[in-house]
Amino acid sequence: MKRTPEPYLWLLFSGGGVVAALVLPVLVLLFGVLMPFGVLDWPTAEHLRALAGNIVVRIALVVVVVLCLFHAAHRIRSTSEELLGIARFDLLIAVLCYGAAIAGGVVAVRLMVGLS
Amino acid sequence: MAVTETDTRTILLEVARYRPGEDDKPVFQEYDVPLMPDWAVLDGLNYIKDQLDGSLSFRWSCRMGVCGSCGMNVNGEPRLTCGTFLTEYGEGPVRIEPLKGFPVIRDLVVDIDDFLAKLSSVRPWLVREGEELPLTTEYAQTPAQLEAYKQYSMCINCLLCYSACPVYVLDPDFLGPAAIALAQRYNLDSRDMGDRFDVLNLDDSVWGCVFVGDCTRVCPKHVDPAEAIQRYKVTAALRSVLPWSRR
Amino acid sequence: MSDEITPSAAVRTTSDAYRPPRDHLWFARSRHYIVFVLRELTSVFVAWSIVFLLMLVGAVLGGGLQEFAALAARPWMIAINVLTLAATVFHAVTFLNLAPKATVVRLDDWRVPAWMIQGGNHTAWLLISALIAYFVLRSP
Amino acid sequence: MIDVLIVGGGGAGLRAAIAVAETDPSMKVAVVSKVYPMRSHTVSAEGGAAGVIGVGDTLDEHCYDTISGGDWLCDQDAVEAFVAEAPEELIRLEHWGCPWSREPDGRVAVRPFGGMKKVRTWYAADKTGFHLLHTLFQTTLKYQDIIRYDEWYVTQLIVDDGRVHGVVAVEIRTGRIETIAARTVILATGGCGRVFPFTTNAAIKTGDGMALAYRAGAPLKDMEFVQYHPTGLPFTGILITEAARAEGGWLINKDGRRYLQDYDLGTPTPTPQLRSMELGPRDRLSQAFVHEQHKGRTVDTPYGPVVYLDLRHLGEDKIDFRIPFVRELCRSYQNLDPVTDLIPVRPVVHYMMGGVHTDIDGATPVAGLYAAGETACVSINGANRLGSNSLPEILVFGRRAGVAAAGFAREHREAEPAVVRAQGQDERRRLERAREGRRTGERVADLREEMQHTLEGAAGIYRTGDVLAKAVDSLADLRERAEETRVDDTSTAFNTELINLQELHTMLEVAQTIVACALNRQESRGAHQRTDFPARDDDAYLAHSLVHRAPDGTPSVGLLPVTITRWPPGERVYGRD
Ligand SMILES: Cc1cc2nc3c(=O)[nH]c(=O)nc-3n(C[C@H](O)[C@H](O)[C@H](O)COP(=O)(O)OP(=O)(O)OC[C@H]3O[C@@H](n4cnc5c(N)ncnc54)[C@H](O)[C@@H]3O)c2cc1C
Ligand code: SF4
Ligand code: F3S
Ligand code: FES
Repeated sequence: MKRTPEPYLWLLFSGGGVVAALVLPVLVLLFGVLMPFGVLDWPTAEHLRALAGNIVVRIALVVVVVLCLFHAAHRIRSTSEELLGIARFDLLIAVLCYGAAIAGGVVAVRLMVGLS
Repeated sequence: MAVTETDTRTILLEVARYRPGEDDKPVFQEYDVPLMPDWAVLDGLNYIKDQLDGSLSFRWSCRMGVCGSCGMNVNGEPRLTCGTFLTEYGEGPVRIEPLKGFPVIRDLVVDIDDFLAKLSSVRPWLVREGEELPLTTEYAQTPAQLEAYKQYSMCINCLLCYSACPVYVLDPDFLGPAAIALAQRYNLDSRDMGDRFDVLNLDDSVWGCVFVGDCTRVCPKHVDPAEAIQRYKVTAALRSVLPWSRR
Repeated sequence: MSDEITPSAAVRTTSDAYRPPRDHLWFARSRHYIVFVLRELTSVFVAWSIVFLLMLVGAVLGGGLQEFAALAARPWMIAINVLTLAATVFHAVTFLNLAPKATVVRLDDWRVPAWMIQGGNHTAWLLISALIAYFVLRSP
Repeated sequence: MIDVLIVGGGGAGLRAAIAVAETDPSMKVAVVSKVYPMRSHTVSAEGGAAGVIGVGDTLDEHCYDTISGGDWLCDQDAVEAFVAEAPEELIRLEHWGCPWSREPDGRVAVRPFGGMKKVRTWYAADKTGFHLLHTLFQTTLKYQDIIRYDEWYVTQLIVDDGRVHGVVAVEIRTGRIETIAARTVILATGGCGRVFPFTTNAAIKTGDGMALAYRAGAPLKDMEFVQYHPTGLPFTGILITEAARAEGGWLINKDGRRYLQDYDLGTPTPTPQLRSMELGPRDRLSQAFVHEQHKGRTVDTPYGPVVYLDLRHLGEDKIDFRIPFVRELCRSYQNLDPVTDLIPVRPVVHYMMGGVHTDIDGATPVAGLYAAGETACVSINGANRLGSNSLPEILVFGRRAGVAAAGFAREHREAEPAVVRAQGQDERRRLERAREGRRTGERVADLREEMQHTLEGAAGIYRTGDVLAKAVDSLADLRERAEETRVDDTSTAFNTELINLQELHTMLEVAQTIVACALNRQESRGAHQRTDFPARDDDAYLAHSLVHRAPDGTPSVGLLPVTITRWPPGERVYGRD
C-alpha cells in the first residue's frame, strides 16, 4: 500500500486549527489591540515573567506555537498550490512551509528552555 | 410542447455550443424561448431542440430529478436543469453551459467516463466474508443502522459536486466528492465487511480535499459529500496513528 | 475499419472533446469561493500571531517589554493586529462551525445535531478566552 | 464474438448481466445502453417491490391478487414462477446491499399496495427503484468482465434464418456505427410510455426493444394494454407513488368527496383497507376519474382536469419518514407542500403490460433472442399490472433470461454467417444517409406530438372502434411523413437528433401495434375499455393478442390462448370481501 504522510500532517493541522481558534483571538485582542490602544494597561514585566515561569504555561506555549504553525503551514501550502496552480512544486513548497513551522517550534523551545 | 399563445413573454437563453471539428472552443448562441411559469430550464432547452434548432445536444431523461443526467451550469452554478425554473431568473438572460471540470463532447454534453472509473475504484458494493446467508433470510439491520449510511446512498451521480469542487476542476486526478461519499455509504453500512482504506487514504483521495464545501452546497440530494470526506479523514488519521483501530 | 465487426471490448474511440484551459481566476468566480479563500488566508495571520507572541515572550524573558510595547503601539502595527484579530476570529468561527462535519457523534441511534456540537465548541472558546484573560490581567 | 449481448442497462438488463457472470464466468457478456446504466428508467420507480415474506401471507394469495388484478389475462404458470422467485430475488438484492426500509427489529419492512390483499410490498422509502438500480449497477462493477457499451444506441437486430446474430449500434458520442456480433441477445429496453403525450415515463422510454424484435420477426403480445396510473402531477406527468395512498392518502373530487365509493370500490374508512377504495387497482381508479370528469366533478386546470390527493391528515412526520420523495417532488415541481396542501392529480400513462412475446425463460420465437423487463410480455401482468409487481418482475425474469441465454450460447458455438456483415453494412448506410441532414420536411418533434395525440385520442382510458380505425390511417400517414423529416444535425458527435429520429420510427411502429390490437379486441378487460363493447367476453377473448409485422410493414393481429393452471376466470371484486 502506498504510504502517505498526509494523515499525520492533517492531525497536526486540525489540532492547530482548534488551538488557534481557542487561544489566538483573545491573545491578539489583549496584546495586539487593547493594550497598544491603551484601553488596558500592560501588565508588569514581573507578572508576565512569573506567568511564563510556570511549567504548565511553558509547555502550553510550546504546544500552541508548534500546532498553530503547523496549521498555518499546512493551509498555506495547499492554498498557494490551488490559487497559484503550482501543485507540481508540492515537495518544495511542503519543505518550505513545514520547515518554517519546525523552525518556529525550535525557537519556541529554545526560548522556553533558555529560561530555566 | 407547442406554445400557442402569441403574446407570451419570452426569456433569452444563451446556450454554449461546441461542435467538434467546427468550433475550436465553445461559443454562445442565443435563443428566445417562452417564459412559462411551470417551465424548467430543461423545458426551455427542449423547446429550442423541438422548435428552433434540432442540432442542439444535451442529456436528459427522467425530468424528475432522479436520473442525474441533466446537470449543467446555469448562470455559473451547477444545477439539475429539470429542477431549475426559468422564472428564477426574472427577466433573464440565462446562460447555460456544460458542467465545469469535464471535457466537453458536444454543446452541453460532457465526458463523465472518468467518474465511472473512479466509482469502480472505490469498490462500491457490499463486501462480505465467510459464509453467505441463504436466500431465505436477510441480514438484520435496524433503522438506526440504516440511518447511519442512508444519506450517502442518495447520490444520483449527477456530478454537480465535481463541477463545484475547485480541487477537481484544477486536478482531475482527485477522486472527488461523490466517489468518496459512495465509498463511505458502504463503509458505514453495518452489513459491509470491506476495507477501502487503501483507496481512500491517498494524496489524491480524501487528502486532496481542502474542504471548500461547495460540493455539499450544490448537491441536489443532500448527500453532504464534504461531510463524508471529513469523516473519513478522521477515520484514516486515527487508523494511521492507532493501527489497530479499524473503523 | 468501420466495416469490421466490433471485436471485443467497448473500447472508447476518443472524440475531440474540448478541454477548457486552466482558469487562473477561479477563486474570484463565486462568492463561495471567495469566502473559502479568505478562510484559508486566515492562516497567514495565524502564523503572524505566533510570531508576535514569540516576540512578546522573548521581550518578557529578555527584559525588553517596554520596547515591545512601544513597537506594538506603532500605528501600522496596530493596523496589522486589528486585521489579525479579525482574521483569527473568522478562523475561530469557521473552524469551530465546521468541526461537526468531521465528528459525527452518535449516541445509540440518535445523532447529536450539528448545532449542539457547534454550541459546545463556541462555549469552550468563550471559557478559555476568559480564563486566559483572567490569568494575564489579574493583579499579582 | 460476444456470448450474451444485453440491450438495456436498467434493472432487467443488469440483473441478466449478473446472472450470466455468476452462472458461467467464462461467458463473454456485454451490456449496451443508450444511457449510462444508472440513468435507466428503473431509477424512477418509487413505491416498492412485492414479494411474499410476512407471516400470514402465502404464495397463492400473491398469485391470486396478480391474476385477478390482471383480469385473468395472465399466464398462470408464469405468475406462479414469478411469485415463487420474487422473495429470493428481493433478498438477494438485500445481500447485495440494497437499503430496504426496516422494522425496529432489523427485518425488512413491507407496506400495503394497490390491489394486494396482503401487506407484501418491500420498499426503500419512496425511492425503491433508485436504490434497486444503483445497488444492481454498483454490484455489476464487481464483475470486471462485464463489458459495457455506455451511450450506444442499438438500431437493428441482425437476424438470419430465424436466428439472431448480433446488433447494429451507434456510439452516440462519436457517431461510430458498429456491428456487434453475438451468439444471443437479450432485449431489456424498458417500456414505451413516450408514445403518449402525458406520461410518467422518461424520455428514453420509446419502445425501442419492442420495435427491434417486431421488425426482426418476433411477435409482440397484448399491446393494447396500456396502464394509466391514477395519480400524476398535471403538466409534468411526474408520478405521485401509490405508496402515498398506501400510507393513507385519499382521492377526493371537487366537492371533497372520496368519490371511489361511488364506483364499487368499497366504503371509505379512515385508515387504508387492503384491496379497497384508494387501494383498488389502477385501471379501475383511472376509469373512475373519467366518470367523475363526465359528471363535472373534477377541477379544471391549464393542464386538464384534476382531482385531489389529500395527504394532509397523515401529518408531517409520517410524510417525511415514509414518503419524503413525494414531498420533495411536490415542492420542487408543483410548488406546494402536501403537509398543508391538496395535490392535484390526473391519470397518466405509466406502464406497458404488453411487449415482446416470450416464454417463461424470456425466449422469443427467434432463436437466440430473449427479452425481459417491461419490454417483454411473459405474461404476468395480463390486462392490468398491479403496482409493485414490476420491479420483482425485472429481477426474476432478468435472471431467467440471463441463465437461459447463457445456456443457449454455450450450446451454439458456431461462427457467424457472412450475411451478418452485409446486414450491418446496409444498416450503416441507412444511418449515414439519415445523418446527411435535410433542410426540408417536418420536424421530428411535430410528428412525435401528432402521434402522441393520436394515441391519446384513440387508445386512452376508454376506446371505441371508429376512433381506433381512424387512428390506423393517421399512423400510416405519419409513418410515411416520418421518412421525410427535416434533420438539422449532421454532426457525428453526440447527434441526438439522429437518435430522436430513430426513436420516432420505433415509437410509430409500437403505436401501430397498440392501435391494431385495441381495434381487434372487441371486449373490455382491465386497462382495455371499449365503450362499444363494455363487457368482458371470455368466450372470444380470454386470449392474448399476438401481433406480427406483415411484409408490408403493417401489423397483423392474432390470438393466443391464456395458460390457466389453478384459477378459473372469475369476477374482479374490490372493497366488498
Ligand atoms: C415513475 C415510475 C414509477 C414506478 N414505480 C414502480 C414501483 O413502485 N414498483 C414497481 O414494481 N414498478 C414501478 N414502475 C415500473 C418499473 O419501474 C419499470 O417497469 C421497470 O423499472 C422497467 O425496467 P426495465 O429494466 O425493463 O427498463 P428500464 O429501466 O427502462 O431500462 C431500459 C434500458 O434500455 C436501454 N435502451 C432502451 N432502448 C435502447 C436502445 N435502442 N439501444 C440501447 N439501449 C437501449 C436504456 O438505456 C435503459 O438502460 C414505475 C415506473 C415509473 C415510470
Ligand atoms: S453527491 Fe450530490 S452532487 Fe455529487 S453526484 Fe451525488 S447527488 Fe450529485
Ligand atoms: S468542494 Fe471539494 S475540496 Fe472537498 S469539501 Fe468538497 S470535495
Ligand atoms: S432529467 Fe433526470 S435528473 Fe434531470
